[in-house]
Amino acid sequence: MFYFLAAMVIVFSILTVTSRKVLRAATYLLFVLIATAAIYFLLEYTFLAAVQLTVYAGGIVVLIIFSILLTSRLSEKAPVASVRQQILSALAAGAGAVLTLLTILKYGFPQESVASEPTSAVQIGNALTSYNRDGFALAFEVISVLLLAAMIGAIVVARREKLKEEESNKEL
Amino acid sequence: MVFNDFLTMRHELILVCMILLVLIIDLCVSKANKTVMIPVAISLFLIHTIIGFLPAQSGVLFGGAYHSEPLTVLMKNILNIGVVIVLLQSAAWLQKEENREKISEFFMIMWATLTGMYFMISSGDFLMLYLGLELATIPMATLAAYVHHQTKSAEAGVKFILSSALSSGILLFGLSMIYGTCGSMYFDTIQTAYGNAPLQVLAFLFFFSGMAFKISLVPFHLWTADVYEGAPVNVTSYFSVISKGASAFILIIVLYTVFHSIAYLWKDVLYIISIITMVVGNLFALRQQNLKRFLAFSSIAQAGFLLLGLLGANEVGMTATIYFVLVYIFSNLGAFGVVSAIHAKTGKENISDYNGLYKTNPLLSLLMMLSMFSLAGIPPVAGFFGKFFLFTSAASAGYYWLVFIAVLNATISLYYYLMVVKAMFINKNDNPIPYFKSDAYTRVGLICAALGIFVIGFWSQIYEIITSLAFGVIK
Amino acid sequence: MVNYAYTLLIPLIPLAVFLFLGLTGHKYKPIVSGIIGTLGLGIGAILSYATAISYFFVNHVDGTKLESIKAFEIPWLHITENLTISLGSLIDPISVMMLVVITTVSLMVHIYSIGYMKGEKGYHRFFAFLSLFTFSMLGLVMATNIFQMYIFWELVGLSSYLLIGFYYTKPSAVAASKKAFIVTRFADLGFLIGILMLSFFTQTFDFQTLTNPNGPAIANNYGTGFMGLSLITWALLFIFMGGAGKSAMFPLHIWLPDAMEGPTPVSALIHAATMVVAGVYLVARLFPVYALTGGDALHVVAWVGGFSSLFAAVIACTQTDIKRVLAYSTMSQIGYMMLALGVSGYGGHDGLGFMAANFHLFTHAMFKALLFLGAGAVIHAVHSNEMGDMGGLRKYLPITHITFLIACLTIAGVPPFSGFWSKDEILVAAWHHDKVLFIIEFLVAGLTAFYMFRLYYNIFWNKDTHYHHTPHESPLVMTIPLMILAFGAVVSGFLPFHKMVTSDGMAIESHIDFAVAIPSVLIGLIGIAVATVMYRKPGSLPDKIAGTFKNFYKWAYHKFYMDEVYLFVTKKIIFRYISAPLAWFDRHVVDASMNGIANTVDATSKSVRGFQSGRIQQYGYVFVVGAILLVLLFIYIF
Amino acid sequence: MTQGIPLNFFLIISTLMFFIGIFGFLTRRNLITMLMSIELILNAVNINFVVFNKYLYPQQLHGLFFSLIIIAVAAAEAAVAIAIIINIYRNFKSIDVDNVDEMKY
Amino acid sequence: MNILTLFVVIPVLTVIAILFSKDMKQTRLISAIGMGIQLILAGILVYSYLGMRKAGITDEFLFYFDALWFKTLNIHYTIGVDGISVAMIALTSIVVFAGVFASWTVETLHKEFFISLIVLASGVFGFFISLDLFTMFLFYEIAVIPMYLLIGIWGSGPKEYSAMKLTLMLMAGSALLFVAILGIYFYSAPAGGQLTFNLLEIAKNKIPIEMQRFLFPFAFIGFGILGALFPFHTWSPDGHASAPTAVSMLHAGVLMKLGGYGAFRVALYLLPEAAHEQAWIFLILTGISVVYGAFGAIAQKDLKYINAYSSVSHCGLVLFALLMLNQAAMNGAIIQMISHGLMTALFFALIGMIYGRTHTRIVSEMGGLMKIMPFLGVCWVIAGMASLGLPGLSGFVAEMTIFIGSFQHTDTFHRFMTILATTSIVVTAVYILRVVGALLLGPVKNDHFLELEDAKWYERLSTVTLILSIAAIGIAPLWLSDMIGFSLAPMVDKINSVTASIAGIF
Repeated sequence: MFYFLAAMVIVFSILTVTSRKVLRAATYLLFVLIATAAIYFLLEYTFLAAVQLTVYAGGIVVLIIFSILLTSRLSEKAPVASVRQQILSALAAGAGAVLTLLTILKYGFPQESVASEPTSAVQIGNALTSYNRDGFALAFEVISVLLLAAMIGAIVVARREKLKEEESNKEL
Repeated sequence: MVFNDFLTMRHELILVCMILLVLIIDLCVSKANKTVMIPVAISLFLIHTIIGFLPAQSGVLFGGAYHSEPLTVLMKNILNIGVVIVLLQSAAWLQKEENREKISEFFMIMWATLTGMYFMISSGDFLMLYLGLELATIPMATLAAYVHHQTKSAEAGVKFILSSALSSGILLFGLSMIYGTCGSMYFDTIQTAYGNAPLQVLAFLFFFSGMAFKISLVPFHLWTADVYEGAPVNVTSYFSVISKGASAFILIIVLYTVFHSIAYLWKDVLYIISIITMVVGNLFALRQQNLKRFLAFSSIAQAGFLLLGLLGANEVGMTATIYFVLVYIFSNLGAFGVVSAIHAKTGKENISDYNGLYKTNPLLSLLMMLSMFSLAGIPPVAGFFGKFFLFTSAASAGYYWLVFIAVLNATISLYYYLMVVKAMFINKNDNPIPYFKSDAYTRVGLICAALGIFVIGFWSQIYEIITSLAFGVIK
Repeated sequence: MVNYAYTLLIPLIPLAVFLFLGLTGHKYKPIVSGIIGTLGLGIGAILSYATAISYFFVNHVDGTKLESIKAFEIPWLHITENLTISLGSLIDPISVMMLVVITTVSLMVHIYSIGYMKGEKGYHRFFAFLSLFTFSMLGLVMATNIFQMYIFWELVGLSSYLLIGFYYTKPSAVAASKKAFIVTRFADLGFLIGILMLSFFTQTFDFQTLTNPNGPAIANNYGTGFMGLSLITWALLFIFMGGAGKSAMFPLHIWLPDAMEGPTPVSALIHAATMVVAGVYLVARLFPVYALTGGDALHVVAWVGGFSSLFAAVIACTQTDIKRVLAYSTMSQIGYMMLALGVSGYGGHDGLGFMAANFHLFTHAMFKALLFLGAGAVIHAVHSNEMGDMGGLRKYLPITHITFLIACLTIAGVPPFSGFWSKDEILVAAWHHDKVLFIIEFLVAGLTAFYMFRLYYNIFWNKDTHYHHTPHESPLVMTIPLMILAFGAVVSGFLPFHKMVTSDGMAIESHIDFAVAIPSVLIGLIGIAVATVMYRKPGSLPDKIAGTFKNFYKWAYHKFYMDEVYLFVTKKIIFRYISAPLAWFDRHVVDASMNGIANTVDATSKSVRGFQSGRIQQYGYVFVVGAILLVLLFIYIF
Repeated sequence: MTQGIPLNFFLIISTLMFFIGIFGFLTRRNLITMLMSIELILNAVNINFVVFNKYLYPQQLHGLFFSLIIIAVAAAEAAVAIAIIINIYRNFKSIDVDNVDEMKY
Repeated sequence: MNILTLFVVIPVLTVIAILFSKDMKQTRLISAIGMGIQLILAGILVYSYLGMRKAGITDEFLFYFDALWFKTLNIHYTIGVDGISVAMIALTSIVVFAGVFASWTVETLHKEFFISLIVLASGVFGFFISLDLFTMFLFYEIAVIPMYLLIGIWGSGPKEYSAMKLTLMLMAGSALLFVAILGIYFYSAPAGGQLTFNLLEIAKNKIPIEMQRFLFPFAFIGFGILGALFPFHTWSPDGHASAPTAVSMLHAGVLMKLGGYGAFRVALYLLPEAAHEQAWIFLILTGISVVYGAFGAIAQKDLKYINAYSSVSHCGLVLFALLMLNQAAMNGAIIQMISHGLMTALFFALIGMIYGRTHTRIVSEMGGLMKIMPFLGVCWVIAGMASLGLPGLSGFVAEMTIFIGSFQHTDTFHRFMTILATTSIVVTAVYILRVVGALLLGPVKNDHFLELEDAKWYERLSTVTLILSIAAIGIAPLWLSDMIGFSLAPMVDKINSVTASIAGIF
């Protein structure tokens, strides 16, 4: 099962990156996101998988598709980068991948204690709101400020003089 | 949350309340007199700065996620002063008709980024650091693209957002590896657990490149020039003064506290990066004609000098760097104050437009000269003391050759700073910028900057305060 | 012991006069400055006579050693512990003798130039410079240490520069003064190096310590050899080079003929009596050191003296400008004195050369000054230097004619006049020392007689040129000095020099050595005869003789092209091949290297410009590559 | 469900995905596809965090929360990025990367 | 208020006063008064200094004043003065006073001109009185920047180029210096002791030898660049040629002495072993710069270039004598600094005045000025004779002390170099007389020179002050050489006591 998901992730991400048609690239991205959500299911992080599905797959990809529709005619192919640049960046990315993989594999991670019960939503809930050591209340507050600021910024930038159909603002 | 907990976190809390307050005021202010927002916002922020200076006891909140020492409070106060001056200088620009209705948004976004920086400075764990970083950068992109109908500003915005996205991606990868190797996001646990396994080195380097992007050190600096040139003048000054200053502060704290154990490593990294940054910063600055781009590259070169301070032993190094950042902030504010004043009146940005400025408005050109000298490190002004202490701290660690290269670079930098001075004083110009009286805000802003440049140098107490505070930080 | 402190006044009075005339002279009428100058000199002369009399006769017991008394000394500058430069006055046989010579000749020239310079512009400036010159010459003579002598040596150089360049509107005068100063300055360099070496080895400047035989200089350190000669000899040679420059000896003589550009009284004072003699005085002053530290230095002095006297005598025969002839005759007479010093030993009888040199110096000062002043009177009357447009002047200028004749006879060495006595002593000394030198000097004596009388006849006899306005006898104020000097030239022969000025202060008995005296008188008379035959009446004889050894005559006439050689050396080598390339080198290489650095920085910034290409992906690419490189560097290399 | 699958496999997948994202960022000529590759990068990092939390430190939920926050931030970032891209579209009439290089040198 | 701090305070007050002055006349007057007070103050200082010495006060530095500035790095504002710095302060005050009068007719932006001139002067005064390396470096840098403005705005000819070149090369020099000062600072205290910038404390303990070997080139070349060391002297001809009169007076007269003084105080006094070891390298360089400068001057056509090259040669002589490391030569070096300072100031003043009248500096275009301007002609001859080294003027005293002093050196290489240096007096004579001959004597070349008038009162005042001081040193040098010698002795003993063994290579 894992291997299938892993293969799916890798193949579709390569496709998103190399496909000529922009819309097709968006769909491949959708598949990648779903595959990652599946991996989370595999790791029993159901809550996270749900969030991933809704926010990422639902929200962001839709947003991207909207922007594609808004900005470029579907039919014409996206121009391909110059060959020289492709080779160079392929080389750089490849070298980086090899390098990091080497270092990661060389690093002996401590023993894997696998047998543990799946985390329940209750745990996540009170961890999210607790103020002490491992709690993330502060992070939670700051995220809200971030989203507010991002929203205001987006409106400022995207606003047209004549109030055309407003860009759909963010979910959540 | 007992009351004095509130007190320790007062900077962030007050600022968030002010953002919301401005949001509400903006609603009830009619479209016509939006400009009334400017005095309101500035006075609000003044109150905030004053409160910031009140003494407050340091403490650790949210179980380590947020810590505030006198040093972090000092840093925040320095940033506050910087922002006050930036706000004063941007008043003239904001009153222009094309961003008449966007005034309150400008304040809100700026203060949001400021809160982001506060959180980054006083973060106790990498999560808060990352969040602060994102809160500081994402709205900044919208600021860069503020004058959206202008192609340059739009381009600056997109360049900034995409490059920062990539850099935060790499930063996150580094953070994940740190988390993987140390098991926890909190600084105090990491500090003890951080060995020098190759993966940890890789993680640190990825993290460092993310941070280097913010301070625009050389390999990661390419976005700086275009974004600075594209963005409106006051946003650029906010960029180069506040955002760079804050990220420098953060780098100091993180390097000295979290990665204290692998100090030998990042000192070598800084050794190489500082040399490259100084050299490249100077080389590029030599040929610039546009003042904003010129100041961009000069700030890159200054960042190179900044790294030198970090090489010193921890207390000495920290103090020297913080002092240098303070001096850097004020000198840049002076320069940007003049540039924004002239830009607001005449829209001219090139050095050649500044020819013969001395004849028409002497005071402005004098301030510009002072800030240029302060950036170059010439004695009467604070820049000299800043550079001197920086190089003393580097020399204390025995990096004589580096100090020599740095001082040579300072001489090369003197060349292009003097080019500006030459333009203003020596070059003849048939239609120089006519004499103009800038409004109250800008004048106050310029005077504060000028005062800062002089006072910081001679008044030795400032350096003493920083030293005393610095000793408390490193556990 | 008589206190000679008042001798300090002798140089100070001319100094005061110089300052007074220099600063405020132009306010008064010209005649006033003339009188002040002469008065000052008069007092100086009286004082020096008094010192001479009291020193040589009044309180000097016959037979005892003439002590050298340090009359006055103040430290001027402390250099190292034992090397201090001090200023003072030293009373010593030769210095007193020189005092007398300088003051008398300078007085005569002052009186003479009141008349000669009447109507000249810058009259007061002339007298100011004259008293400056006298001050520096007196200072030089009375120096207690070698450094004080060097100080006044330079001042003498300066005043001769100012005086030669008096008519500063004439480019030739300017060039001549510049040449004089630079050549003497070059010689002073040698003098300075000599002083440095001397002071390094003997650790003292003071003459008294230097010259006393068993003092540090002479006693211990002429052993350390360096290229054959001992170091002390090298020092002495360098010092002699300084002296040779000032006294216009052979290699450094080129400035003397050009120095005639200055007014004639100046040449009379400087180029006859005082400055040129300074070299001789220097060697005389250091004579014990020269003599007792292995005679090679003296040997060089002798030969240089001999050669220059012969060389000058030959050229003098061919010159047409009367002042140039006198200049060369001075050079040859100085050569005589140098030779005399060269051949002399130290102490007792073989110190005869030293005594003879000083005696000749004394007499030469008298009659050469007379010759110059006479020539001045002639030029004043005829307004031209060339022999060609003179002739038959004996009718118009009787006094000048008689005094000129006396002077010619003295210089030719005719017995009753003083010239004979001093030249004879030199020939005797030369005879005892080195036969070859004797023969040279013998020849020179003849040549001297010949060219002097050639000059005499050309001016006063020869063809009676008619003058568009008849030359009138010069006024009394000019003729009186001529007469006094003529009297001096005659009488000074009989002064008992051998008792007064000797190498070691002890008197030596002197007698006429007939074996040498008679041939020298004979050669003199022959010289005169040949000159009368050729020049008594205008005729073609001289041109015919000149025709026989044609090119030699042309060479001699052009001063053996020495000037051209020097000009070539200075103009071509120093200017074109050293300083011009040096300046070019400085402008293009050293300067260019500095600009080069700036240009390379500029060029690199231009070339690296492309880096900032504006494309986001390029930025991203550099970002990623930078991160990877960092990782690579720090994991796998460090 | 998950025993038997070693930690390293996950890491390999996430690093590969990470570097594919970077490759995509560097080569794609369209601004929005660059945005997509950024999403890829962020997902890769998410996997990293989750996997580390699951395998190495199951007691506390740092990794989980971190990925949650990354998702939120990614959302905000995407929103702002698209707003700016639309602004670019309005100014440049095309969102091709190459004509966005008006400012250089 | 310590008399020494007055030296820095008075210029600042004058600058403030100038700010408020209305027209040119007032600015001139104020700056003249200011610098006049400065001159009187210098006189009082010299007088009281000699008085104290006579009264037998033997501690090295008088008027000692110490105020803490930066506690952490132990930087103090310590000032004190000994014989040498008193002489230098006197020189600076005279030259500045004359400089103010020489620039009496500056029209454009006159206020800014006098302000930057006085700031330059205050920088130099500060340098001479300070004993703390930090304050010394601070004042050194203050003195450099007004130069750029002065030459850039009021200069002539390729003024921007030469102003930029001058400033950059001097700043590069200060870069070298900076490293040296830091190096000395970090080795200034015995293990664990309190690090200090104070000159006296540093001199007390020995800086390790290999550190000295590393720092000495930095320190000496750093100061050498200002003192016109051979390869780094190229800024001096251009800088002086295009600088206005007062600036080149001040610069050649005083700033180049900063180099010599600093080299002695910092490089030789604090790093004695390295000084002994590396002396011979720099000896060759300075020897070249002496002869090179002199020959260079012969080939120049422009008056200012001639004087610039002659200052290169004279300042080279100063460094040359300093490297001899014996009492007499160093004494001569300092006298030479003073005498050359006065001479070059006089020369540049005269060149400025002549240029003001004939509007050309090319020697060949001018001639026969002696008749037209007798006063200036005579002053020119005096200045020429002084720089020639004529007895009775200061040039002679300095050069002779140097030559005799350096000839006393035991090792033959040094003596050979001295002889090489002495040849410079002949070459100097050549180019001085060439200029005097071409400029003053000879017939008047172009006739409209005829109606030029002679020096006005302020020009006479400035030249006379300089000539009087040159003559004073020339005629009675004893008071000066004793004053300097007295405070030089302890320093020289410290330098020589250290390494009797390494006396030189040969």
